[in-house]
Amino acid sequence: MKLFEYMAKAVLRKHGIPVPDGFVVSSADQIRKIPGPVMVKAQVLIGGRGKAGGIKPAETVDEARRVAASILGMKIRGFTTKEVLVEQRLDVARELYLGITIDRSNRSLLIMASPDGGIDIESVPEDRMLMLPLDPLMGYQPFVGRRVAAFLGQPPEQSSQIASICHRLHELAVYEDAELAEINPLVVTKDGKVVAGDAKVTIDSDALFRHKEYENLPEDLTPLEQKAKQLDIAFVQLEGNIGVIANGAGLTMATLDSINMFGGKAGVFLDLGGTDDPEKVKKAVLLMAEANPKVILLNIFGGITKCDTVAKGVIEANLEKQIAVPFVARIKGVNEEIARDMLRDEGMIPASGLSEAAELASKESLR
Amino acid sequence: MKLFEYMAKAVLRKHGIPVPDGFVVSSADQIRKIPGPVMVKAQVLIGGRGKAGGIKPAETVDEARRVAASILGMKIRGFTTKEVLVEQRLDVARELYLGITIDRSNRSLLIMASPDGGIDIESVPEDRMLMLPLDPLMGYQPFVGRRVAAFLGQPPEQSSQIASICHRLHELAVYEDAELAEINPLVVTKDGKVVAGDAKVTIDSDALFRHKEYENLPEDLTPLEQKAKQLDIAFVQLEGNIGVIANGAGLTMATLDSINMFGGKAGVFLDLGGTDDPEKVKKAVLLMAEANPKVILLNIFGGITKCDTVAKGVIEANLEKQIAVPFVARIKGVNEEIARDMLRDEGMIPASGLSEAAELASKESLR
Amino acid sequence: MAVIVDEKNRVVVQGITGYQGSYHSVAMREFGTNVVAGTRPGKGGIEVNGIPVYDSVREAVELKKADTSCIFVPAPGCKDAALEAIDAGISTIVIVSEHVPVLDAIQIVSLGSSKGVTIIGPNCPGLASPGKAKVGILPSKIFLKGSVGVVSKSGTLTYEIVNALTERRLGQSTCVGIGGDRVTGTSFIDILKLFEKDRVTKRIVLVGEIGGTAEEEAAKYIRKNITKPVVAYIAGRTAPPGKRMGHAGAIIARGLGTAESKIKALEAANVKVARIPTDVPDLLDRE
Amino acid sequence: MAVIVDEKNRVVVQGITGYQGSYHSVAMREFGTNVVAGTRPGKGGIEVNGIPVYDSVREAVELKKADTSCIFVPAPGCKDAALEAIDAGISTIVIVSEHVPVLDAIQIVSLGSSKGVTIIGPNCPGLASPGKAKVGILPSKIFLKGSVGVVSKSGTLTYEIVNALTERRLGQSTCVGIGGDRVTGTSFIDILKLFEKDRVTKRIVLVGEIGGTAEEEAAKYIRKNITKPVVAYIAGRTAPPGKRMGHAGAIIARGLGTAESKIKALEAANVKVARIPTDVPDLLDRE
Repeated sequence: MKLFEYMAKAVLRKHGIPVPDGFVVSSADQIRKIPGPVMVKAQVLIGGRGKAGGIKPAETVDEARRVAASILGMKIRGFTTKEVLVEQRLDVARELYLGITIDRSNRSLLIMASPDGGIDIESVPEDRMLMLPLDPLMGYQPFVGRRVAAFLGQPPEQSSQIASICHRLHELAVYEDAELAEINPLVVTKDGKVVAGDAKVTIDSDALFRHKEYENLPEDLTPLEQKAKQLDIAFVQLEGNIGVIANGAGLTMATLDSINMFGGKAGVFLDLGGTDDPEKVKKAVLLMAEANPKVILLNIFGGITKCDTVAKGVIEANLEKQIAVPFVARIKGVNEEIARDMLRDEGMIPASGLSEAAELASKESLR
Repeated sequence: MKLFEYMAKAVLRKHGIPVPDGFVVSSADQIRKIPGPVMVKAQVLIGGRGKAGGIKPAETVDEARRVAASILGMKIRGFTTKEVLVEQRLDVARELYLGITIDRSNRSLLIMASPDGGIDIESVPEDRMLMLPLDPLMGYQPFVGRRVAAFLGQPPEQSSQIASICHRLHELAVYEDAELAEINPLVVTKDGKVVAGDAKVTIDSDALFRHKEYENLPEDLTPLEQKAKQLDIAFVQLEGNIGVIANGAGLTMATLDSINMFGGKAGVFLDLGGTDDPEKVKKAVLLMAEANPKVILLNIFGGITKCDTVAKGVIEANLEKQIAVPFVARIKGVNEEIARDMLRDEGMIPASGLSEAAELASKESLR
Repeated sequence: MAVIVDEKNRVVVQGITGYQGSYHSVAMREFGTNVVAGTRPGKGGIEVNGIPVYDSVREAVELKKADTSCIFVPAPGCKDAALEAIDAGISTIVIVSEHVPVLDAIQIVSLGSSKGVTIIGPNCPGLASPGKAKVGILPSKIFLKGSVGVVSKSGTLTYEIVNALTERRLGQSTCVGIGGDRVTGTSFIDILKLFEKDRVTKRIVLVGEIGGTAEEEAAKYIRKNITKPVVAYIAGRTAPPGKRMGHAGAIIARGLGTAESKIKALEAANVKVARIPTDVPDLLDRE
Repeated sequence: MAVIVDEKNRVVVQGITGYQGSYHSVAMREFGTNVVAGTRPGKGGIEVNGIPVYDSVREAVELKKADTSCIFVPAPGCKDAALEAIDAGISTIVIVSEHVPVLDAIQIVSLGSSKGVTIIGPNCPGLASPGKAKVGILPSKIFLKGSVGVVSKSGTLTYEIVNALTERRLGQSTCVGIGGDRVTGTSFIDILKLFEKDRVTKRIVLVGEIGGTAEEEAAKYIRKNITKPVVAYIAGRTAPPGKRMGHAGAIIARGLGTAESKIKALEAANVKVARIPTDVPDLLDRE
């Protein structure tokens, strides 16, 4: 789960990484005094805030209040600004980049560093970006920090600050189960301090069981997304009008691909994970009904459970909340014939294969 | 460096291992109140305190004071009792053993556990002692604690306490650089608690650079031992009358072996480590002079330094503090002939080989 | 000798007393797998479906000569379970458990590889060699003995494709679900290497997904080292860009990771890429 | 091919700017060792005795193809230095540094062994093959080229014995000081194995000390696997019982670790054991 900038910076501070002084407010009048010239920064979980006008300077308390009032409530790429961070403005001499994340290919943590920090970090040429996978058995060792600092090419005094920040960033990733911890820019100030100008931290949601402190953090979820999250169902809103329910990420994506082949367009999709638990299917159907798609396509590949049992769950959901839109259902596995008959009797459109189901749903959606 | 019991228990407590309530005093009148029935335990860095009368029960404050007064100042196997630990008496149901130390052969930490804790732990038969080397790359994992607890065969409630203590004992060893951390007995009380009855903790003296907190702990050293320690010279007091100075543990022991072959007996010996630094040799000679041996035998195998330079250091020491006893000197390496002549001129007895030196020193010592 | 496991492997099921562990230990046995033991700390001494349960993997190894483990232990205990198996000398570990923290997966995988242990998963359906053995949760009914090797990141999508193959009488030699988590013990390349060597396997199906660069790396490997025909399907051509991708993801990926990039790389390696899963048997038939 | 190192090894000296590092890098070079680089973080770019100094081992590997390291870095930085060398792909590491914390040694040694890196030491004099190369601090003058392999836990005592051999014209093939610390990367057995295989080595001298059970383990190994004659000396017959030994030590040792136990084990393996160092050449002459 992504942390807001101010939370990410609190985590950095907890691990001894210098961040600017600052505080977060949800209304302009909460600003009482400021630590000199400040930046007022919209707290939204999306990039491009600066370009969207979500980051502005202020010199006085009054100005800070005015600026904060103008940013609070602002919509930035679909996200509403509910809080702003009021933060000491840094006297920037240089902007560097430092991050740590998961390296899938090397199956390890990966430290990334560049002397060219700032907004265009994604387009930095490869030779200006150090990508340093950490041997998991060795963990972080001082020589890693020395190497990173050498790559960033700062004078000795800043190099030792950088090596120390690098060490602490690794510690942060390990202790907080951060799958991403990124400092961009890592600012060298005119008086020679190295400070985190902005920070992105994403906590591995699979590790929340050992990080209760992150469990109830605010997330920018719609009511339906919230419900899906509680049911441990992946919920994604797309452009189309076919509501897709499937079990397993791969099968869900394959269902979208198949719909697309037949000219349909998926809207909301729900991925139950690899399960064919009838209760979970039922809840997903009820949830989907709330999302108001034009057609619903259910694609369940049965593993443990028998198809008729899964079909029974679907029918129960339909009883609980009459589903008025066409409902194409494909349930694969043991007793699939029985399931198909049950669904047909209920006025649903049974399909036996994935292609057939996709074709039927697409047709219905294009009517 | 060995910690006194009360310090060892403080370290255990710091890492979350239950220990009895208690306090340490250096005079009986410091005892103001006691937590119910207590044991009064001599704080000396040697085993066999109980048999020597250094551990006694007390029921009241008055009795505790009387007992403490009788133990304070007591000589136990050569060590004077300067402090006593006054500690809540445990209601013992069972005595177990749990320890962690270095496993030389496996090059790892080693957990040791036995259901037969108590004073005779060294004679527990092998099949009653679990010896569990920990894979250094894997570190401690919960399955280790389960295995230890299973071996100790206690009911589930105690087993989970034991597994947790095992975990914390490993943490202690790693965080404190303990080369030995031993709980004997690990007491199961009549009300089902698992508590450290006694504890031995030895901190790896090579790791003190990262444990400043242990640097100035009281150690039971004589003034000469203290001086040797400051010079980073190993000082050992033996029964004989030949004072041996050599460089390197192996060479020092070989020198003792050689002396023994020729009928001599080593007294104090000083091991300079693998160095032939003339300044260190000089200081060792001065130190040895203070120890009053009947004969001094110097055996230096030169690596970096030239023999005449080392000889010069010896002669300077002799000038500084006239050494009245026979001084057999063997310095091996470059320019050894020159060194020999220098030493002879100074009235010392030069030797060219180890055997010759040992023979000469032994003869002198037997006069 | 099948790929990775066959009927001679002696399997211990870690977490056998749970619903999944209990159900699948029977399903595996019925498939032909030699399930010799289960574990559940504190439950040693009982039996589950006639399979003896021990407190520790070590006992299963010492008393039942287990050499392979299938882990159903929930995520919080999964690292402990896997390291216990490695420590006990198990040589092949299939981790079915899902939602394993990625740093735990990194530790499991790196320790396993330093000890020469084969680790499949986490969050994987396991593997099956029809007529020999399966270790994991793949539905037994979908398989047909044959000569197609299937390797996949996915769970249910794998079943979908294997099922489609079976309906077309395209039997399978071995099907390996390597798991879709970001860090897994076994990669496409590891399995491709085994399929290339395996005398039973004649053709290969590779099922990938958008995200990461494993498919691109596999394509590069196929081009250089695989002589057997390969058909692929990449799920997610029409999926929205992944939500996980921040700056760091984009820096690492540098344009890789999309369906287009993967399909292009595979086609450059002479791999036929299906547009939808049901095309896979058609393409394979033409090879 | 000598044992472990010869004149072809390309040595980087870690901590070359210190007194020891500087002195011994020249001494090694004069002995015939191919010293290609030194390191000292922050001092990259300078030269020490004509040897280029880099900030990191990685640079020494990349620019000078170093494959062997000799570490003089003081104990607090020794673990970092050794792991840096392992990470940079160095395949043989000699750690001269003394007073390395035992937990650091454990980590260095276990990581090294998981990566197939040969680690000698810590707290060791290193090794020398007269006429070929030496890596470490053994005094060059004491050696004579020949066919006696020497392996020892000790530093100066090794010099004493090698010197005694040389005085009797008993030249050495290779002399390895494995270090006397409780945890070292290379054991007696590792070196005995190499001596047995080495065609130059005809006879072996083993120098042990009281404490630990390495000599007993070596004796067991010699009995089963070594065909070449072995002469041993165990220092400490008359030494007082070690101060380190508490209960735990006694439990582990179970009667082993004393001079008597070691001598008995070695004699049972048909090894002649000298009473004092100067007896070693005599016993060897009789073999």
